[in-house]
Amino acid sequence: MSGDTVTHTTTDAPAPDPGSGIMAFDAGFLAPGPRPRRRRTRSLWAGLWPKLLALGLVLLVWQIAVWTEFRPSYALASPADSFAQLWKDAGTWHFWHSVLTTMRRALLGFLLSVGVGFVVGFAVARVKLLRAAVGSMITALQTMPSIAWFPLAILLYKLTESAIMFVVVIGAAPSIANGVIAGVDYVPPLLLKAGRNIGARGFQLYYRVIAPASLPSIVAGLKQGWAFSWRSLMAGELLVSIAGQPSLGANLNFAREFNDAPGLIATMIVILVIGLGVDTVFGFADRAIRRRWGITDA
Amino acid sequence: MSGDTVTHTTTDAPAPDPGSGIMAFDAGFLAPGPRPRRRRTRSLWAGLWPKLLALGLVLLVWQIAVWTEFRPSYALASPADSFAQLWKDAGTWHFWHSVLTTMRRALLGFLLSVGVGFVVGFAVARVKLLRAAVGSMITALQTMPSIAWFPLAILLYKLTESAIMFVVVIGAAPSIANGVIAGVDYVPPLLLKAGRNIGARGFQLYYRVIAPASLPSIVAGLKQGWAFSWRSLMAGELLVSIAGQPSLGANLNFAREFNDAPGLIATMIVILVIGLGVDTVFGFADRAIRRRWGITDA
Amino acid sequence: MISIREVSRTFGHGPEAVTALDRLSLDVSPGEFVCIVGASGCGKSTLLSLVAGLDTPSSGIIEAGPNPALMFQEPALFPWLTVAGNVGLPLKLRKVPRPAREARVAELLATVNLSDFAGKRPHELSGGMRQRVALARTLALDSPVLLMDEPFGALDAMTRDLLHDELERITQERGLTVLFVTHNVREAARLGDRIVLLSSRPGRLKWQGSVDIPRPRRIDSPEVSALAAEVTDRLREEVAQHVG
Amino acid sequence: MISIREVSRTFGHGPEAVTALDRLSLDVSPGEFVCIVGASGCGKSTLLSLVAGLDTPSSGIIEAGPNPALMFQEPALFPWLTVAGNVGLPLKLRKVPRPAREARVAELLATVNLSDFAGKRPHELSGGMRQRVALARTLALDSPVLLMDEPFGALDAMTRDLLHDELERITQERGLTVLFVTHNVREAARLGDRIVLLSSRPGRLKWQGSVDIPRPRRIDSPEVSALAAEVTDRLREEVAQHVG
Amino acid sequence: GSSDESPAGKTTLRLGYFPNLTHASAIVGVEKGLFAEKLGANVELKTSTFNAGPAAVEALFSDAVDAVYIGPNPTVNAFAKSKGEAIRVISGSASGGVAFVVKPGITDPAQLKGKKIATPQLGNTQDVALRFWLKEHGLTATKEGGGDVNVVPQENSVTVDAFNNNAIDGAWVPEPFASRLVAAGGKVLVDERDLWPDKRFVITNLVVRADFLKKHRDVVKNLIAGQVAANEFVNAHPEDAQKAVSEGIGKLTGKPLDPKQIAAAWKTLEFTNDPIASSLVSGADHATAVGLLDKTELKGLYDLSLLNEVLKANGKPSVKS
Ligand SMILES: Nc1ncnc2c1ncn2[C@@H]1O[C@H](COP(=O)(O)OP(=O)(O)OP(=O)(O)O)[C@@H](O)[C@H]1O
Ligand SMILES: Nc1ncnc2c1ncn2[C@@H]1O[C@H](COP(=O)(O)OP(=O)(O)OP(=O)(O)O)[C@@H](O)[C@H]1O
Ligand SMILES: [Mg+2]
Ligand SMILES: [Mg+2]
Repeated sequence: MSGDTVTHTTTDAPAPDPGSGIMAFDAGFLAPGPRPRRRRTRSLWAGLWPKLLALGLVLLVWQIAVWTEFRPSYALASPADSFAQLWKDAGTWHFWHSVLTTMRRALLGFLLSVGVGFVVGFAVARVKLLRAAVGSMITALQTMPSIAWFPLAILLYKLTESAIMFVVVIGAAPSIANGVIAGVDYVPPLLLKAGRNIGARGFQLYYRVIAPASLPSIVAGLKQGWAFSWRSLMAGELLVSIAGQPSLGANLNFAREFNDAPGLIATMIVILVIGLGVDTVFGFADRAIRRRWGITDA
Repeated sequence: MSGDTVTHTTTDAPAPDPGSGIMAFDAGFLAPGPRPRRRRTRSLWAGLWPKLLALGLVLLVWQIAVWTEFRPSYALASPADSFAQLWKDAGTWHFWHSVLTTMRRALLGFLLSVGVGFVVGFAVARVKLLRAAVGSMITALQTMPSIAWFPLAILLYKLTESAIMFVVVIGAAPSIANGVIAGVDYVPPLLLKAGRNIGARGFQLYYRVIAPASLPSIVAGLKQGWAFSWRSLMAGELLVSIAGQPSLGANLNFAREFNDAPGLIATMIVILVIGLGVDTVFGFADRAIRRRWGITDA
Repeated sequence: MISIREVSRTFGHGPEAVTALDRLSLDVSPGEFVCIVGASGCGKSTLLSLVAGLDTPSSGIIEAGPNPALMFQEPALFPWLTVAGNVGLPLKLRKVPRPAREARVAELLATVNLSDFAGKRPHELSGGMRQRVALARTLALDSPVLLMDEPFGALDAMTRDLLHDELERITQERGLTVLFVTHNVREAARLGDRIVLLSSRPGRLKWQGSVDIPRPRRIDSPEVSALAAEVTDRLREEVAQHVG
Repeated sequence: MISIREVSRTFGHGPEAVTALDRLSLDVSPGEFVCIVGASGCGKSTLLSLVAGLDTPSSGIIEAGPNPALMFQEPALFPWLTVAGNVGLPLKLRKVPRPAREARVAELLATVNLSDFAGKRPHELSGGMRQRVALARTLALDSPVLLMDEPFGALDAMTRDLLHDELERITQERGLTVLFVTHNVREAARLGDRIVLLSSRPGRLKWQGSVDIPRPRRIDSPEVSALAAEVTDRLREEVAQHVG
Repeated sequence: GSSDESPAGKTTLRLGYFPNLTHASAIVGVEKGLFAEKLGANVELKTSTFNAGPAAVEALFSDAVDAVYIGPNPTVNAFAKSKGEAIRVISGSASGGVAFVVKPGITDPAQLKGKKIATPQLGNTQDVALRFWLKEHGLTATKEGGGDVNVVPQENSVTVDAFNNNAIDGAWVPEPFASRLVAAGGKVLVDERDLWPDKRFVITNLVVRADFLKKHRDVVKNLIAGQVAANEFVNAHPEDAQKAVSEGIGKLTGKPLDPKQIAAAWKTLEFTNDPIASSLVSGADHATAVGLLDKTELKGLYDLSLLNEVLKANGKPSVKS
């Protein structure tokens, strides 16, 4: 038989490693085999080392830029300085207080945005009149920069947490609503018909058929919504510094105001780490959906 | 026959009006009938009046707030003042120059972001190693506020247009990449298998099968990416005011710096109108896809 | 129970338009089992969709009982639910209490011989298994009117024979009205009280005849074979006019 | 041409695991037409997927010619392409120049009797039409090995007979090697050089026999009927062990 | 608003300021409890910090604060935008603290031709001062950034980055940015004090909402007393004051300010209760002259009667508007 003949040989077990939920369009994806449990730690490591490598590369490029001194040290902070700063910060109450305050606001703001986004999204997707009236407004609102809302926020809520929440919600809810609308719009008509035929009407049709069917798109919208809410929050925290409530947004701005390069980078690292953490949560949700729907067998 | 018996009666033509691409989960959606051409203008009007109504309502609430004088006029600009300001602005060269400069930057920045986002998105979705290394970094990067990148932008590009573009691309590309990744991840495995079997390999598999199959999610990602790029641009335009180049971002900031409430609202209206225009373009793309895929028969 | 009067359905406009059904009239009396046969693309699925109220005719009037249960040509299962979840959903929507629901689901899954697969998801099933889950889900609706679109198309002969018996038992017991689309003329002769033959595009009523073979019938009985041969001849005649 | 040696395929792990194929061995010589019959869920689709290289066996060795063409049990058409686009895609991927491609697509669409629907999209077709488009797309691959999973399951008897003739002509002309899954035992007897019967879960080779009826055959010829009856008996025996 | 009497008969005074060197009076007054002391037990002091003038003015307009320390620019804006209704300047706070810092090679105005010079914001006091100074030295500069010298208005922190990266050649900025540019290798070409009579010009003043002033003159008077006391402390104990400022900013931002930087900038600042009305008015006139501001009527902006009462009680010379 010639060389380009397809030959599939496998002995027990060592099927292609699905690599902790990572999908690839090679035989490994299309033909997953059994994955023994005892490989857990090995696959954890398999998922970790590329991240560490990427991190190492970034640090290396950065350090080289510092070594070559193509910019003076006050213009370009070194990794050592930045991490020293981070380490120092991490020892202060102020730092943890900032992180907690901001995380609390982020979660609350995100939840509010999700609530508003879902209601608006489903309402617009469902009610013809609303869609015609405000459908195209949603993307337009999304493009409005946070600072444009500051006067209105202060007008409505004075210098309170609510003003910050207002900025966050108005920044993130449209994005989530858009995810919901996109999801609802792309529900396969066959599933809709099937749902209607088996007796799902009105709210039930939404709850039992349309919502689960649009879950992938909704999760994607939530992810984008998180990014919007976080960025709006960073802006909103500049709006009001409530007495005794330090925050990451304020820290970021102060570091910038003071041209404190190591401090700025230290805060950026904190933001990145939180972002990575949140992405992990979304990653789990995403993979759970994919596994249940049989889109990956990992 | 009892009252709750299903009866479907129709004489020629007057099938439920699909209402200019608007979907609803009533019989109108599931059972579209023929739509005569001569109804074009009527359906245009049907799509327009709810928008005008919504606009009218917003204006009414605003005007009532002004009439009740719950805040003095310098804190809460009246619609009349704001539109007068807009009208005055619209007569100036400065205004149109700003709009053109910003639109040019927005388009260029968006195109760059799309390029970067697509390359990164497909690369991460395809290459296991890259996904493990930088996959979760994308959402984390998305949450980084634009101002955090200013020092780096200046370091790399001084005070040039490129610095603005850098801020825009780093703000929008992750969002587009996420849309691409979500799309690729949810390509139905059956279509993938079919593509492979009919001889699509490597790039061809991407170009002929995966990309079109993930188009809906990609368009959703582009929409979110546009919002991100626009907001990043508004921030980036504060970074650099290039000689003789007024811009909307600078105008917005200027209005705020001078607590010029009517000016601020006028600029917001311009941003909203541009946003509406862009949404219309995305709406066309979206509806074209839906129609071709048979997700709506409108 | 089902009354179809001068019903037409055209897809698209202008020169591209396809007329799937053309002034079709048909009545099905309560408890009757009507089998529809016809060439591929003649409008059978369109007709069932219209009767189920999921599509609106371009012209004409359709009356059907409340909530006719439609078994689609494709399985149309919900990928996010398990087999048991899919079968149980119509019951859940009717607010059947949990113990009763679980008992009913178990019974239905036993009927379609899939008890072992209650916890699996649709993507883990074979084509024929999915079709059987869809059958169970349709039966779970407990509707007096059953509309079935090639319900046994993906099944092997044996499983099909068993399900023929089951279906016959259920329809007889509950006096269900059935509109049954099939490509298998023997199947039509085995199950139907009446066989309706549709013409090729546009779908018109070409011929119909009642099946006078006494029940219980067997699919390989000489009477069924003879009737099937007769209907096949008529069908062949019809299709021959269009193809080739 | 196709060699399957001691192939097993198990889905899932632990107590939930389902063994679809269990140490199955089968050889198909070049130009041979082998029909596979077996109960629903016995592992036929899994086998074709393995032979096509879209899945990897848990154990065992499979060898097949280069790029076997697989016609899936579902149509698996690309919704964003028209009928002509779907059929033409394999040609495009092989870089067949445009005029040749268009001619070939037209010819294939004529073969499956869908010339009028070249410009339609999959969602505008009936179930049987989609299946025929899938058939045309598979034939467009021009592979020496054809793997077909119930290719005519959604077609009426007449259209099916016509396509039987077409398929026989094509395979004979080009000396194709075919692995053909069907539930219709008559169809197997009409088309196959050999019939292979798989046992129910886990799929094992239960019985095989060559078909010695001279070609051209007719599906309603007494020889075909007799052989079909014989295979049906064996199948019935097999299924009876599992069901009821 | 919360400025109304609460059931207990307590008035709340909401005071805003920036965590910034030029707001040293406010920071010291808060840190050392001087405001609280002067306001007495019947008034509750609530403080908020802003990071720039516009937000502070938004808060004033929206009845979210009652009094704020702000620079001359937002002061004029707030007054003009509200057609003289919203605010009154009731006291000065600080003067000086602005410098024109350039790259070391530049020693003469003529060398500025073709150079890029940053200012904090188009039309603000520093921007106007630069343009006016350039005009006096025979150099042109257009609003759009053209002319002999390219004036680029941008955020101060961006200016420092841009200076570090040689993207600009100098900047006319307030403290602490001027010091920071010097630390980055810049050289002071002009100390703005040298351009003004008595080397004094306003950089921070205390502003109150007009209706709050009308309703609670006594409270405002006590606030002014606190401000006077704060400045007295600042001038009497510069070391202590600098420490208090460093700590006060540290509390708000998480990072105490570098004492050396404070000390360097401190020298260029003067803390005075005189709002130096003349400098504000002539600043506005200059702005009109270089075509950056419509003629604004500033009559009624100052209400210094309470300040003078306080000063008199303390045996200090009075100020005039
Ligand atoms: N949504 C649609 N848009 C356009 N044309 C359609 C649509 N649905 C069906 N058709 C057309 O209507 C005709 C009848 O389709 P239908 O699905 O009812 O056929 P069928 O009798 O069920 O065929 P089969 O036996 O192949 O399933 C076909 O020609 C098809 O192309
Ligand atoms: N992806 C999968 N995950 C888990 N189990 C699977 C998967 N694919 C198939 N199976 C199981 O393997 C068995 C064989 O499936 P297969 O699709 O090969 O059957 P088949 O012979 O084609 O049946 P049919 O005639 O109904 O199409 C079934 O029991 C099915 O549940
Ligand atoms: Mg059909
Ligand atoms: Mg199968």
